[in-house]
Amino acid sequence: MEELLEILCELHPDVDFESCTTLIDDKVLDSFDIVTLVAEIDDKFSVAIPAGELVPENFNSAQAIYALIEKLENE
Amino acid sequence: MKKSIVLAVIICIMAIVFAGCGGQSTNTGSSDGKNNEPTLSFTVNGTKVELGVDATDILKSLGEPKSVTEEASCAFEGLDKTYFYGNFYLTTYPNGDKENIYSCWFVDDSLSTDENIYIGATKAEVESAYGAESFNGNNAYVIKKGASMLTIIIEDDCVSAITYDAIID
Amino acid sequence: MQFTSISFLAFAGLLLLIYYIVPKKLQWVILLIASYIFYLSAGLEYLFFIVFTTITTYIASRIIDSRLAKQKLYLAEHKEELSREEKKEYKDKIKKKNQIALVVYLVLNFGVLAVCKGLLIVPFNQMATNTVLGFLSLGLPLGISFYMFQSVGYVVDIHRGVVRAEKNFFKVTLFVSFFPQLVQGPISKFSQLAPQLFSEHSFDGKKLSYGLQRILWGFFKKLVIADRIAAAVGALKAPEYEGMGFLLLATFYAVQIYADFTGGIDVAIGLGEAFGIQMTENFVRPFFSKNIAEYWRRWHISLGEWMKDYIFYPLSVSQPMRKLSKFTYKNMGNLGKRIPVYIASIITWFATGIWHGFSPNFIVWGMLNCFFIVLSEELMPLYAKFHARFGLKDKKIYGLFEMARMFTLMNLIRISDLFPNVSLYFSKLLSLVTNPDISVLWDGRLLNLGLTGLDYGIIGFGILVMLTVSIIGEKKGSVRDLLSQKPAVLRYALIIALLIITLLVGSYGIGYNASNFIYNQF
Amino acid sequence: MKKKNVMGICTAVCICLLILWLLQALLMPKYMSESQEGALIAEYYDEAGGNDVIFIGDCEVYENFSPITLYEEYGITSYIRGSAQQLIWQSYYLMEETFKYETPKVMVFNVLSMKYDTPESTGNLKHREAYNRMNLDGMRWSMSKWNSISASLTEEEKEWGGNWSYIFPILRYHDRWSQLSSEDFKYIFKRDEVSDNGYLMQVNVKPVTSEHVEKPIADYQFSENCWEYLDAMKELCEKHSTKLVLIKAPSLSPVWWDQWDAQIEEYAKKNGLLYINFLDYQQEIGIDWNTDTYDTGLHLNVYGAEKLSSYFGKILKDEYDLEDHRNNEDMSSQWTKKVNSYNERKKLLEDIRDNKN
Repeated sequence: MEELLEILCELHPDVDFESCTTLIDDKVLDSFDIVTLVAEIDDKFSVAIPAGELVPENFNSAQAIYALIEKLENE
Repeated sequence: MKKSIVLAVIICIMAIVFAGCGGQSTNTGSSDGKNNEPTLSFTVNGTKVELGVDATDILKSLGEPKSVTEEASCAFEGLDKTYFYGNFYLTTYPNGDKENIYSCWFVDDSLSTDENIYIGATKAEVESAYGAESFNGNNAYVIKKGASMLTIIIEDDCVSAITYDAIID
Repeated sequence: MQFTSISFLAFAGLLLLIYYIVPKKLQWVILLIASYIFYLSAGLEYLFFIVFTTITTYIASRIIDSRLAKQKLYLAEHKEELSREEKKEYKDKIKKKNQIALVVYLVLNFGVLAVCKGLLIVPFNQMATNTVLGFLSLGLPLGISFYMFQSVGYVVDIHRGVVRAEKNFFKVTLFVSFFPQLVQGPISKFSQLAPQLFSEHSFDGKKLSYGLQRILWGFFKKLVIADRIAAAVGALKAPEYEGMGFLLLATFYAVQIYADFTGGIDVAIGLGEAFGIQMTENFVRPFFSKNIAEYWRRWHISLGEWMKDYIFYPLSVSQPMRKLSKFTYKNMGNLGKRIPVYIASIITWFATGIWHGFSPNFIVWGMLNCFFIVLSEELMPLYAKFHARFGLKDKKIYGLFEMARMFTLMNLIRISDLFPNVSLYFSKLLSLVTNPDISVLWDGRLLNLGLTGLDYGIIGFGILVMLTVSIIGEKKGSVRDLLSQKPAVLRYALIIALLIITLLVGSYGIGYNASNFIYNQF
Repeated sequence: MKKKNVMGICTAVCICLLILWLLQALLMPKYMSESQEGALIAEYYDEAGGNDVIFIGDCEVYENFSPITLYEEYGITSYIRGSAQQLIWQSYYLMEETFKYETPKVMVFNVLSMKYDTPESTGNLKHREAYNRMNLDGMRWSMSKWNSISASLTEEEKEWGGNWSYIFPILRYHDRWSQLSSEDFKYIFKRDEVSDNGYLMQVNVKPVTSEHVEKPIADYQFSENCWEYLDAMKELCEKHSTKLVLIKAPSLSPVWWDQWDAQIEEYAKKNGLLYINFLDYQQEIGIDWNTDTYDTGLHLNVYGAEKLSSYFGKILKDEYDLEDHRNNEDMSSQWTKKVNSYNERKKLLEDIRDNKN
C-alpha cells in the first residue's frame, strides 16, 4: 500500500491520497495520470491492469486502486 | 500476452481512419459558385451573343433595336424585355439593376448558328452538324451546353425555327 | 427529417401522445417504431447499414456473452480441482475466442463503412468504386458514426465483462437506433442508456416540461443564432479576409458551431427527457474552461469519453505499449514516463481528427489539439513556479484571461474545419501577424457579409442570452430547476417570450432565401 | 396543488395561442396599397350569392372585365374570382369552392393558364411562390383550399414547410416583423375593398408601342395534366347544371398561339361549350390600343374593360337569356351602392392620375 501511495505522491505531491475518495470525480487524476499510474503499477507490482478495469470506481481512492491490484494479483 | 487486443485496437483505428464523418453539422452554406461552364452563343455581324450573361455591352454593340416591348406577368411590371433587330429577337430578364440575356430566336435565314445551320436548312444538315442523338423524337433537335439550350424545330424536313434559351434555376 | 423542421415537431408531438397513452409495457416498442420511421425519412437506401450493424452487434454480443457465462459456470463448478494455472489457461482460451469474434465484428462493421466511403477500393480500381458507389448511390448514411460507435462500445463492454448482453433482439435494435441521438449524438453507454430505454415511464409533468423547455432552448440557439450567423461565416471564408477578418471568422464560426451543435444536442436530450429518458450531457459550458484539458472535458464529452475508453486506454495498456514504457523508464528517466502516454494520445487525436472528416485539415486539427495538450502537460511545472511567485492563481482577472486565451486558441484550431487546403489555413493563421487589417471592423465590410445591422443586433442579443444562461448555469446549477422555483407567471412569461422570439426572429423558412421576394418590396 | 398548476398551464397555453394568433394577423401582408391583387380572393366571401355569372382566371379576367358595366347595361349580376397568375388547378378548386356558396347560371373561365402544366413551368420561381400566397392565403379553409395548396407547392415551398406554412402563415411571414408599416396595424382585422366585384380598376393609359412577340416552341400540345383539370371543370359545371364558357381575353401578351387556339376550339366543339377568343373580335369590341390599355397591351384599362364587358354582356344575354336584375327592388338597391362606389373609385383614380402628370 505504501508503495502505491509513493507512486501517487510522485504524480501529484500536493494531494492527500490517504483520505481523498473522489480522485476521478473531482478530476484530481486525469487520463494521463491514470495511464502513467497503470504503467508504474505494472512495473512495480508486475500486474497488468486491463483497459476494462479503468473505470472511476476502481480509481477514486488509493484503497480502491490497491484492492484492484490485489484482485488482479490472485486471479 | 494479449496480442489480439492490440490487433483489435489497431483495426479500430484503421476503421476510424475510414469512418470520417463530420460530427458537428456545419451548414456554412459554402456555395462554390454557379457552374461557370460556357453557354451557347451565336454571332451576328461581329457581335457575339452569349446566353445567360449580362446584356449591357452586347445590347450596346448590337446597336439600336427596331422595337422594344416589355412583357410582365400579372403582378409585376416591366420585367422581361424583348428587343427586335430585324432578323432576330432577343429577350432579357432582370438581374438586380442589370438585365441578362434570356432567349433569342431567328426570324429569317440571314443568320445561322455557330455550326452554320439556318432557317430552311435540311434535316440532314442539322443531323450532320449536331448528331442524331440530339433529336427529341418528335419535331426538334435540342442541344444543351452549360446553362443554355438550342432548339431547332423541323417542319416537313427543313428547319422552321431556331431558338436559344438560357436555363436559370 | 431535420430536427428544426415542422414535420419533425409534429412527428415528435404525436409520438409523445401515443407514448403516454399506450400501455407502459409497449413504450419501448413505440420508440423503436418511431426511430425507424425517423430513419426511413432520411432515405430507404441507408436502411441496409443500420440493420447490418444491428444484426452484427446482436450476434457478436450474444456469442461473447454466452462464452463468458459458460466460463463463469465452468469455473464455479470446478472451483476446487482446477489449479490457478489451469484456470488462467482456460480463461485465456475463452478470451482468445472472444477476441476473434470481436475482431471479426469490428472488421465487418467498419469494413462496410469503408466500402460505403469508397476508400478501400479507390487505390485498386477507380471504375469498381464508381459502380459500387453508383449502385449504392450513397453519401454517408444518417448518423452512421454515432450509432456505429455506440454499438462498438456496447460489444467491447460485453467483452470486458462490464455489461451483460441484452437477449431481446428488438431491444438491441432500439439501443442502436434511438432516434434523438441519431443525428448528432450523444454517443451513450449501454449501461447508462439501456435501462432507461427499456423501463416503463409513467407520465411526469415535470420531466415533460423540462424536456420541452430544453427543446425550445435548442431551437432558439439553432434558429435565431446559428442559422443567422451562418451567412457571415460563409462570406468571411473568402480569400480577401485576412488578419482581423480571419479572427472574426474564427469567432463567428465558434458562435455558429456552439449554437448549432449544443442546440441540436439540447433538442435531442430534451426529447429524451420528454420520454423520461436522461441522456448523457454532451456539453458543459465549454467556453468557460481555462485550459485545453478542461475544454475537452466540456466539449463533445461523449465522443471524448468514447475515444478515451475504446482507443486511448486500450492503446496505452496494450502489450507493445507496456514494453515501450519499460524501455523508456529505464534509460530516459522522468521524461520516459510520459513518452508512452504521448504516443497513445497522438494516435487517439489522429483518430478523432479523422472521425471528423477524412481530409488533411482534420488531421491537422487533431494534431494541433494533441500538440497543445502535450504542451500544457509539459508546461505544468513551469506554470506552478509562475503561480507560486505571482500568486495570480485565484484572482478573478486571471481566470478571465485564461478563459479568453483558451477561447481564442480553440477558435483558431477549430477554424481549420473550414479550410480543406491546409496551406491556406496556415497562411491565414500567419496573416494574423503579417496583415492584421484591423480596419475591417469599422470600414463597412462587415455589412456586406450578408448580415444587416439588425441581424448583428439579434446575434448580439442571442449571445447575451446564451452568456447569461451559461453564467447562471455555471454558478447555480440547472437553470430549469431555478426557473421551476420561480412563480409560475414569471416562468410562463419567459417561456412564451422565448417561443415568440424564436418564432419571429428565427432565420428559417422561404423568406430567407428569396432575394427579390415580392414582400420585401413592400 | 396538482389541479392549480394544470389550470396555470392551460391559461398560459391559451394566452400564448392568442398572442401568436394576433401576431399572425399583424404579420400577414395586407395588400391594401401595393400588390392589391393579393386581396382579391378574400373579398368574394362577403359578396357571395346572387351572381348569375362568375369569372374565374388570372389577371386576364380581373383586369379586362367590369361586372358593374355588365349590370348597368344588361342587369347581369356577376363576380370575378381572379388572382395573380392563377394556375388551372387553382382555378378548378376555386370553382369547386364557389359552388359551395352559390350556383351561377354561367361560369366563365379564361383558358390562358392551360399553357402552364406545373408550378415550375411558369419560369420565375420566386414570383411563383408569391403568387401561390396571393392565390391561396385569401381562401377560407375547405377541402378545396387544401387540395389547391397541395397541387400548387413549388419544390422550394415543399422544402421550407410545405402545407404547414399555409396552415400557420406566421411560419412564412414571421420575418416581416422588421418591415411592418402603419398599414399592417390599421388593417389587422378588417380590409377595405380594393376591387369592384373582383374587377381591379386601372385608369392609366400606356399605348401599345410595338407588337408583342414570343419565341416559337417545339411542342404546342397542352399537357395531359391541364386537360384533366379542364375536363374536371366541365363535369363540375354539368353536375351543377351551370353553363361553362371558355374565353381568351384580348391581352396581347403572353402570346396565344393559333395551335393553342385550335386545340381549345376543337375541345369546345366536342363538348358543346361556347368558346370566344376576343383577340379575333378587337374591332367589334372597339378596342383602341392607344387609349384602352395601361401597360402597352398586356391588360386593358377601365375604358377597355367597359367596352369588352358591354360586348360580352350582349353575347351572354342572348346566349343564356340572363334575367335583367335592374328592375327587381332588393337586387337593385344593393347594386346601386356598388355602381356608386365604382364611379367614386373611378373618379378618385382619375384625379390621382391627372394631377400626378
